[in-house]
Amino acid sequence: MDLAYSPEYEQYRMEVRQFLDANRDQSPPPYGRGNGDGKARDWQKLLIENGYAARTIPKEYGGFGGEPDILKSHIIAQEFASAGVRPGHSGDNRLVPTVLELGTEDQKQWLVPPTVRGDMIWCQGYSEPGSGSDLASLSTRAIVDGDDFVINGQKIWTSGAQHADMIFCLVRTEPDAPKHQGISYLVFSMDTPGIEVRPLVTMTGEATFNEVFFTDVRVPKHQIIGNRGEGWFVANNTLKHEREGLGDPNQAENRFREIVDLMQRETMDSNRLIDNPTYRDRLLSLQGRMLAMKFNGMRVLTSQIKEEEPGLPRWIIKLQGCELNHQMAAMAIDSMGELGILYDDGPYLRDQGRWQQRYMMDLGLIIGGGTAQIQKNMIGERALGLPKEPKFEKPLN
Amino acid sequence: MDLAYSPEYEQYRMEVRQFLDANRDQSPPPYGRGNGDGKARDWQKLLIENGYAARTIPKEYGGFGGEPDILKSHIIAQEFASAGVRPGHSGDNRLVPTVLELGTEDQKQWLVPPTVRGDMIWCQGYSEPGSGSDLASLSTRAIVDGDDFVINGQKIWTSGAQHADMIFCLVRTEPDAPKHQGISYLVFSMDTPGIEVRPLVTMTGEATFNEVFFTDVRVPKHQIIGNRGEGWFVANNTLKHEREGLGDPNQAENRFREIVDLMQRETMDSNRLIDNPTYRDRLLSLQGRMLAMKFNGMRVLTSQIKEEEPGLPRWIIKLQGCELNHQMAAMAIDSMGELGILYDDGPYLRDQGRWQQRYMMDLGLIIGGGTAQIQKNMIGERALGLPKEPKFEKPLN
Amino acid sequence: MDFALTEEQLMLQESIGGYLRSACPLDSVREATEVGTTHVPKIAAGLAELGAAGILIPEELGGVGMGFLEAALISEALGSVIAPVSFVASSVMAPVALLGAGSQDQRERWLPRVASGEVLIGVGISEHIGRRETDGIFADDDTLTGKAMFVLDGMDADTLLVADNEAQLYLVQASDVTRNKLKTIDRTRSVAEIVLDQTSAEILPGSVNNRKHLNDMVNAGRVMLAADTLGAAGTMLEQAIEYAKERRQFNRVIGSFQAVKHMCSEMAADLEPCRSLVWYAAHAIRAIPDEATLMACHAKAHLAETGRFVARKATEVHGGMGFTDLLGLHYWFKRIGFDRQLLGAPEVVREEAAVAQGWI
Amino acid sequence: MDFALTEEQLMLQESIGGYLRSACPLDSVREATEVGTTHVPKIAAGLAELGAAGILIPEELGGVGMGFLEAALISEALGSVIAPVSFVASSVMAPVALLGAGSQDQRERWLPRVASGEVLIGVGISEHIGRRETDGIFADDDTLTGKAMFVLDGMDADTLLVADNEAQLYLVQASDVTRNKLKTIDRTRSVAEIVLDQTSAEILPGSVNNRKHLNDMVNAGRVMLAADTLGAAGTMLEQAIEYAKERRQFNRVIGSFQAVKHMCSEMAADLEPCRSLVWYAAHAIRAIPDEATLMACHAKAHLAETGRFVARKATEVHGGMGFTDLLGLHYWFKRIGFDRQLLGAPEVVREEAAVAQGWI
Repeated sequence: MDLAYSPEYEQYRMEVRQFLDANRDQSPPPYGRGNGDGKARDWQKLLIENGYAARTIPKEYGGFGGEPDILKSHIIAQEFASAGVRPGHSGDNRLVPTVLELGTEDQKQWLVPPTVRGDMIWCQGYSEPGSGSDLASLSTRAIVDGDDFVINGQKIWTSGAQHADMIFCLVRTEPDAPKHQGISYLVFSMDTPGIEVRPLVTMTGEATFNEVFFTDVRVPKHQIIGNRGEGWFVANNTLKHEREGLGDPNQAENRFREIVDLMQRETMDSNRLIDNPTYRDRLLSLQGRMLAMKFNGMRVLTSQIKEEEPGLPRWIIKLQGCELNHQMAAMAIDSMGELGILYDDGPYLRDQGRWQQRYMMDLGLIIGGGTAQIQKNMIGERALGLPKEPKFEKPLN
Repeated sequence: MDLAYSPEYEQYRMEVRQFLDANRDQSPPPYGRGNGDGKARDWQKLLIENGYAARTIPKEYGGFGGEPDILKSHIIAQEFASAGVRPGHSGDNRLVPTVLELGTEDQKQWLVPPTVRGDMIWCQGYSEPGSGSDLASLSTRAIVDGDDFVINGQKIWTSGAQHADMIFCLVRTEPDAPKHQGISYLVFSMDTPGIEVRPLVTMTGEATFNEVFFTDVRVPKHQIIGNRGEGWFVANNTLKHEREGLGDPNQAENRFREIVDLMQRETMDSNRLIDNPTYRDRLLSLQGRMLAMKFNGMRVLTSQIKEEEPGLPRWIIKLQGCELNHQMAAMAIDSMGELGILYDDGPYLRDQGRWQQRYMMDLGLIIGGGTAQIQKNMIGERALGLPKEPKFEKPLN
Repeated sequence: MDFALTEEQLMLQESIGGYLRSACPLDSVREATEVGTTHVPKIAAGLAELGAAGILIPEELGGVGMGFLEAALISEALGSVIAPVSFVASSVMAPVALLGAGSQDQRERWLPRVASGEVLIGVGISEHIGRRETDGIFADDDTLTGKAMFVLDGMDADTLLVADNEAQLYLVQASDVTRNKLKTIDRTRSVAEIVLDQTSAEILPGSVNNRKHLNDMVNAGRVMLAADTLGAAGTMLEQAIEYAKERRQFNRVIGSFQAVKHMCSEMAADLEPCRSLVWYAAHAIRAIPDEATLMACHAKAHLAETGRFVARKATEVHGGMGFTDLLGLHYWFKRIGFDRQLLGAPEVVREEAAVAQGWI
Repeated sequence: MDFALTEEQLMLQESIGGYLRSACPLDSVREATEVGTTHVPKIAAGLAELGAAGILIPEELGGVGMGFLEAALISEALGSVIAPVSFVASSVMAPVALLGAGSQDQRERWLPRVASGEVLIGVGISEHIGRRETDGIFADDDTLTGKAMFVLDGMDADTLLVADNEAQLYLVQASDVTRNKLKTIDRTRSVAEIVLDQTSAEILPGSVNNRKHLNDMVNAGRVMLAADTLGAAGTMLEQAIEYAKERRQFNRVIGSFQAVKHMCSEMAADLEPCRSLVWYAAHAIRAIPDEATLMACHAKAHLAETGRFVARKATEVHGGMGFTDLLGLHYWFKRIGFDRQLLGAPEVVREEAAVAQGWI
């Protein structure tokens, strides 16, 4: 066990810091989407040139063309976060790896460079109202008509659909095949006629997601990634990438600091909330869990650096991390008493109403991206080797 | 809502108290089994004569022959408990109702009067090592040979087998029938040759249960209750009676009083445990749950008095009551710190080590008599109307 | 010994419940919250006609003269449909104060109008449960100065009932104070901050140097919030069960999966005893006054905990749909969240329960 | 940046684990506990040979001079097989005290014999974590008078390390004190009450007016108990998974039921991050001293909570068999229960974590 970074990486960290010191004036605001006025495009370009964005994407497709180095990626993420500077991106971390791995040369040339530049924004068309946990049962259909697929159906949980230029989408092209084998993976423009995007308001009151309706949407046959009927397997890569982000222990640690700050700042009957022993004990229980998840994350990172499969420590991150975040939000709300119900805006709102927002959003994350129940199935079956539930040939009940 | 008792019942309560005042000298020690030196037999006889034991069992079978009156039964139980006097019994509350309902006249005459007197002690032979939750899969076999059944197999969880005179037992008599239809309900003496009783030590260190082995045990054919192959349905009555006792809210209330007493008595760093706000808050959470279960019990009692089906409030008693007891024991142990690990005997043992004993015993009850998982299945399916899991024709996995 | 509702109570429950189910479907809740109404006059009028507004007010003062258990049944029914109407403050807490501490004149002046629904009284006493910032009200002659936060039913009220720093109770006219709406997660309820500046106020004479009436009011309010949560959680559980019976995944209705079934069973097992606790706590307010505070605390705290559990698990059973606005499940989720924090979050209320039984 | 065990640590883990799996099967634990042995000489000798007894003791004093992470790996291995041998007090806490506060002479006198397994040192400092009854030890010249309860590894020790009321540390001879065995749920461990009456004692000079060494000892002991629980809970989880794969009910192996599968997944998901917490806490003792107390508290408290959860759920997965003595699962259950309470139950330890970060 050695928690220090080797001189090579300490040196690299210094370089990142120097870069940030020298160039932070040119960075766009920390959050935002797309290239806006061009400042974001220039920033992304600068980051790619310096190897701080699209690090491992080959040069010929617009990336930096570096060797994979998890520790460098980690250092970049840490330094950009602690400097409060908007990080670069690698295009879309679900779409780009998939196209690079399974796309044709034409597709790579067409899709990857503009995506990496930030000029081509993507949304994901996987989930459907009738197929939540059971994604493979999706029913949006694409029928071949001449040189086109013609798509009819509906997607849901499509975040960013209203801003996206393109969609990567699972559709059923072989209705008679077994359900995992009749799916294809198509990419097409969101400007294609027949697409309607309707915002999907969630319990937080925001429309983070959308429903997307397809009516006779025509997509040229060559806009398929991988073979017909193999879309399920093409998509599995993408799903893997998506899940990793949820339950991030760094996020939990930041939130923990915020809650401690809140409880040291806020008073009730002139006592700081943290001076209430019952709240304090609960806060400390959460700290114990947060630390365990933090160190577990360091263990996973170490495995990844060594190119080992992290196994169980990685499988559990989403389940445990989302739950921990939810519990922290619950604790913050409780300790604030009546102040904890305030929302939207107002003079007494604490921390911009974040805790209520998170309490709901985290519940959404516990449910989304594979519900907690599905996560527990996966941990049991894949990590612990417990048998699957027996399958049924015919619909029952 | 009227929590008072009507004058008729208040009068009845006074009678019970007067009886206890006048006769408590004659009662045997509060706990114990069997008739021992005869004091217990005389006591039971006196109680039956006065309608305080075997109240609703017909006179011709040795009972008092009273009409069912749940409130009277409740008053009797309360008064005996608060006087600390050993209550009477109705024989065996699983066996006697079964025989009275489904036995022949000969069987009733043979079995009920001595059981009610306390001269015939029973144990139950249902569970087997291979059939825990799935009781109907039991494999102890009885083959007909002349006028006898010949039994081979093994039972487990047989409490009191070492002291019992008789056993009521489920055995498979029709091996080719569907599993619920091949079982018969037999009664026989524990002195029958071929029975071996081995104590089954549990985690508490005590042998509350036994394993019972049958090797060519011969039981006359007429010692069957109900028809051949209908034993499963005969036994269901018994199971219902058994489950009701678990999770009793009066017990939870008594234990709660004990834990409050402990925490007011015991100190750490010169402060009473109840003065530790974290423990106190946890204690209060348990009190809220205990009270909810107590009042739920009053609601169930009211339904029973009115001869209405209590439904959900009754279904949940075992699941919630056993869990509550377990949590109270956990809280007591925690608050005692190091003292909480003491066991068996010794000068510093608090409350005779009851809390550790209960912590384990209550876990056993959560598991036994239908595990918590099976309880949740039953609540979901029977009380909430959710569909059963689909069945499989063939063994899988 | 009869721990059950009487025929009369069952009829009340049925009439209020039946009315609300037809008068207050989810669509009308949506409509009301979208325009920002927290007290829909039409629904309120129907409830007043059924006696809800004057449930505790004696018949000679225009009410129906029933008890707290009946009030709790109404509160539960309101929570079931997440009705956007004032009730807890105006129809329960304020009448408790006026009946207990008001003069004959005050009762006659206010209570008939409360019972008829003509007047709504908001209640602002949160600083007596936990004081924040600089709130607190001070009396000087016949005027009050200071600030009350989290005034329940505060934006819709004509009249406000507040407590000074010595727990003495006063009525002030809403038009005489500065009143700011506080936006909360629950758009079916209104809470306000009010600022008093030498505002003329009418003291309830029985409350002079007597904290009892404030306590009685808080006890009653807590039981009503507990009952509201009971109703809201009951509806969430019902919806979860219905959804589990209908929604199919992996070729089966999801209710046949043990994980989903057990979530439903756990909700039911936790929630069902709560009904008895709420009944008892409501009954105890008048019938067993020695236990009133303890039981009100436990009902409030335990329903808050169980409500949170049910709100979460019922949402989970619905999967992603539970997280959207489409089914509207979040209205119940948020109402339960609101009930949890108002008049004392669980830890605060449990500590009061410790005091009530002499532990500290 | 390498948050993992080194090759050397993996080898140690394998050698100790391999030895214990063969030297200490459940049958030998049963046998030992039935005759009342809490320190089986044969097992202890094998461990001492592998360096366990002198894990922290420098090579020049006869030990192997490794660190706390190595010690934690040994403790975990001991918990895995619920080994009936002294370790936490004699091989970790006492050497910490002697190395930190002992004179050169004391170190040379005691540590080589500890490393070889010739001497066992019990540690009695529980009154500094929470004082009960009339315990507490007072110094007068070179003697000590008073009582220490819950002396760890107390009945098997030749020598005892105790603290006076000012946290100064002393060695006394076991033969000079009255010693009573305290019976606990965990028969694989020994704790004793000792009574001193002007008993001659040898002070560790570095501990004079210096509480640091007591704290260091407690930190190290807590991490070791956390590691022990990690090992014991890990075994319970493994056993539950194995059982779930083999046991059939309703024509299926029970591990294919969601309820059982999810219990296993929840155990694994809760327990796996604990391993990293224990590693970090052990590493921090020497490498990040500023965090040592905080991390030791969290490791102790969090493992206690997770251990309890796993102990319960693993037993539930086994159904009735888990409740019997037949599979012996309860030995692990009880060891986890013991670890939870010793050197501070979770609430107590968490409060110390609050102090350690300046919250109170």
